[in-house]
Amino acid sequence: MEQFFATLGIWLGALFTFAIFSFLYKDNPFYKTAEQIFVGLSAGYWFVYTVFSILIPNLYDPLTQDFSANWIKIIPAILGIMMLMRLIPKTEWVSRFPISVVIGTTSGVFFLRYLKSDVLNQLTATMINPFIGENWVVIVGQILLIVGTITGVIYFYFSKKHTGALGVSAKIGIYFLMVSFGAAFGYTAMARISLLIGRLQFLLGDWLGIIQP
Amino acid sequence: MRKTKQIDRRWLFLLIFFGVALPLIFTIGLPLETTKNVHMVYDLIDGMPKGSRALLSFDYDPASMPELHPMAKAVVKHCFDKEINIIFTAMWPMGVQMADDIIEQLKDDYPDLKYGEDYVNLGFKAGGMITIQSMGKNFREVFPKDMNGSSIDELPIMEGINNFSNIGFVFSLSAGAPGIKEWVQIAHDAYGRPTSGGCTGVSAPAMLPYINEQKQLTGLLAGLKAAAEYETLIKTPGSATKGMDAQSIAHLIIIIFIAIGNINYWRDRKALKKGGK
Amino acid sequence: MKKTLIFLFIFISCFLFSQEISFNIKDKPNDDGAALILSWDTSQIEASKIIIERKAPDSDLIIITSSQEVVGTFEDGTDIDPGIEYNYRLSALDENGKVLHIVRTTASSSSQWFNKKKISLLILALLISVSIVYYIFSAKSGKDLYIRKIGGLESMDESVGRATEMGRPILFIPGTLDLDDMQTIAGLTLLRRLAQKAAEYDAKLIVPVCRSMVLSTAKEVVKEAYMKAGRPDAFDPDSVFYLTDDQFGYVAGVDGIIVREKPAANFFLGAFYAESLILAETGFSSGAIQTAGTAMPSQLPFFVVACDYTLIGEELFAASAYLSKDPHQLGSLKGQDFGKAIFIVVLTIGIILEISGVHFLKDFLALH
Amino acid sequence: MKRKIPLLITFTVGIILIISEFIPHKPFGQLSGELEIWFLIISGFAILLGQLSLFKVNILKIQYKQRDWQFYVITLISFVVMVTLGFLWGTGKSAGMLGHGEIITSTLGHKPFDYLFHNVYQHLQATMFSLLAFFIASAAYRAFIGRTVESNLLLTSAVLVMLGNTTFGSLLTGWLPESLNFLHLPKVSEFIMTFPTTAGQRAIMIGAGLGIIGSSLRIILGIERSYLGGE
Repeated sequence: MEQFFATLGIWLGALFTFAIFSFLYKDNPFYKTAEQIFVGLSAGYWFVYTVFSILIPNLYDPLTQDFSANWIKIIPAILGIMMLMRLIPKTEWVSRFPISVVIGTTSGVFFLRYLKSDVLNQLTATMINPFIGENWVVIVGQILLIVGTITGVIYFYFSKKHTGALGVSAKIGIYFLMVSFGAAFGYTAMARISLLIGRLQFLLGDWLGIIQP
Repeated sequence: MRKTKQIDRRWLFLLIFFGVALPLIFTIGLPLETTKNVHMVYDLIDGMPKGSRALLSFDYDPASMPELHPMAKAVVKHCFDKEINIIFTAMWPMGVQMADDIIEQLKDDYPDLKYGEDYVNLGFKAGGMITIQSMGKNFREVFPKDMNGSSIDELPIMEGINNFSNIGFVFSLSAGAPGIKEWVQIAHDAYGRPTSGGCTGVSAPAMLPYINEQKQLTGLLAGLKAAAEYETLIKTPGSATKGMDAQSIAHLIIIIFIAIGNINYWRDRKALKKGGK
Repeated sequence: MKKTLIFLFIFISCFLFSQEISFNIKDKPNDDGAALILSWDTSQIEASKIIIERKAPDSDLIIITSSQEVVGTFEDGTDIDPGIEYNYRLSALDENGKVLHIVRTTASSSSQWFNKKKISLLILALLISVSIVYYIFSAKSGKDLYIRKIGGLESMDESVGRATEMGRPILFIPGTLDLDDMQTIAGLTLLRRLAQKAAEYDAKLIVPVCRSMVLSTAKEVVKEAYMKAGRPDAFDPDSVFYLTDDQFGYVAGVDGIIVREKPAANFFLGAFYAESLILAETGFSSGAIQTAGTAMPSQLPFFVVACDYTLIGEELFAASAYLSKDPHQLGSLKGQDFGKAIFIVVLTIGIILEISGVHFLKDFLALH
Repeated sequence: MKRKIPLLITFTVGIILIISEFIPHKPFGQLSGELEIWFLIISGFAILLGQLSLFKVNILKIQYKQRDWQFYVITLISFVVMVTLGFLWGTGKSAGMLGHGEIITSTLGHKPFDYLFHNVYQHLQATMFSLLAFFIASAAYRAFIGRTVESNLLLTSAVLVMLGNTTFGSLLTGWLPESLNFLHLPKVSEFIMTFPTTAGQRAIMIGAGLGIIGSSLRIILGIERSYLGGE
């Protein structure tokens, strides 16, 4: 019996794979069905996941197992319930309290996290002696790195008109951005094709058995 | 913007489909050369003394399996070959199964390896960055038990691991956040452990700035190509090597189409200049 | 009697050999007092393994760690409370597991009120905050502030106009992350502007979201915009709806909406992952004008390639200032620009110092 | 009251979190971690709002017999099936209301919830993701046309990196002598990725970082308050 369901599983997988692929040709009932199953199934999945993997271990377990050490968790529970008061139009405004806690946390955490990782760390990472390198290619590269970073930052300068020296720098900056976009795009092509390879390995291997999985 | 007449993109879709499928069935075996970032990872693991402990975090789910699974397999295999003990963790819920799957695949090649001594799977912990931070302060509090529910005090591999200090290196296989970035920020930046990782091709450009003088990241395996290179380095060609043939063909198709697009554009422009007057 | 003798033996041997083994314990600096740093040096004797044990008042001796390193350090961060005196015992063993020497020492940890390592971070945080606040206030007091053109935003009027003309809806996606990401909030700020325009022109707006909290907030935002435009009756609460939390499930749903509703304009403003290109390509094939904006460096290339207009990185955050010309927001933007100026100046000084072999600035900034 | 107090909360929470970064002393050091768990819990409750919205929107579509209304019945059924199976027998190691359902698990090979997850959901997810392989090709074909300096740069770096990433790249320039090794395509691709690309990414990161810092500060100070909605 288990074998039957395992085979059925593979056939289901193949069926839905083709249903999604059919969208590439045009919108059709197969895709529509797969799409709606996907939306419904995944919404259900995340609902169950949230209960089992977030609410139970982070709220229910700590509160029931050791209340005195975890009583503070009652606060987010109350905030969560306040969030649900949106459902009644009269008490809708109550949900602003939990939202303001969330947004306050986000702002506080993001303020420092980005100051550290995106500003300070990138600052020190660019602070190099460009003339030290194993060969001239690296030295040229390091000079490009510094020039590109500085001009790129200048491109994001908003409060001055981009004319004169600033305009030229900003223009060079946008060139660097374009090179980086192109490269990232080209680089990613590989990653995306890998995904298709993964799918075809499933179809050709697990389903049809033409290739070794 | 004047639009040049283009070929219906569905022809391109069809070509890509067969361009990938056929090389998977009929292997070509195009040659491959290794790059610096992959070598750095290889050297890191290769230079680890026998018996040292590595923390491998599986921070991806089945969606990124095609890219990350082959490199995970290659790296784990390399560690086992070098007799490095592995502590498997996961910052993504599905990562646990991913790690399990790799262990399952390699089990037969290494019959002598013992669970709890040579490797252990500690399972998933939610919380990302915060969890990693707590691991640095008190590892045992974050992971009091392994995946099967046995206390880590009973596992010889976990002896003396109270934070990151007895861990040789950290390696994150990451498909997004939490992933390499978080590990770098905590395990390397805060606790100074060598940190390396493998990521999907798309997140690679954002990770590259971390490979710098401070060695925030020690090398990086990016995408299937890196996995294929790693397979070459450890001399065990696997599914990544095969996939690279398909990659090369598909890339070629894209490049040819870019060329066609440009030729069409220039021809149209010329015609326009001539006829427009 | 026997016990006393053994104790005496250990005591004497400790006394005799304690000079040969060094075992020091320090409080870990800049923390909350939850860790001690242990260091040992047993290079004088031929120990093959050391074991360190700890005893807290009113509890038993427990093994903290063991090591084969001759000289080593260990951070003890398990169940340490500040202000309590702990007794530590280091035993050096030979290869047969016989105890060679034992050293004892006591230590207590303390917690600090300021993390000195983070001083460079603090300085930078203060500098940027003060400049932003300063410019906000100077803008408020009537100082005229300039803002350069942001290309992607010209499309907003054009899109709404087109949608009205064609009688097709406008699609807005506030990214696929939750409210705990700033990009989502920036996207919602722009949604307010767009909704107001849509209300004025009587264009239909569709906002599918993939997070419940974003759903609540987006609904509020759209509702308020319709009220502000003087058309509260035109607000359809079901135009903002939830699909699923799943990244690709959401994309499948949105793709369906794009091919069936054929929106005249698509806006993708917020945090995106791999779904960016699926959305943008499907949107292109349905013939919509597309405007995207994100600060995700990995997804920008796809939006730049596949969309008509793209807000790159910071432009997403600057967009609401540009559209509203609100002095507060313009002031804040000016403050951020000041941050960039500081960045370039410090970077230049740092590079010059590095070239001349002085590393102090880099070391200072890297410490945090 | 309905607006002032939330603004005050945002301000207090934000400021305390920023200050706590610099104070290792208890309880400040642990605050951000605790608050992030709070976020998870609050969003855990909030997910119910989403589910109800999904239900409502779909039921309305079915009720008014909108075009393709039959498909929305499928949405609701798959949602209900998934949730019911999840709560009845649980998932993975967590038990549901009826325990682990050993009999049904041994028949299917998985718990019913996990069976659907592995055999339907995961395949849908992976296939949707793999559509990118096609779209990246079509986007490249359509957009990589050298109209301006910018688009030429975009196009050139993309093509060079793509070539360098494949075996053809190494075959194409493999014959170059040692002295011209830097023109070898994989090397060129690596060079572009390591230097100009890093520079571009860094500039974006710094700009976006400052943008986020500015927005955070505006929110904490109560200047940016659109997230609160109605006046």
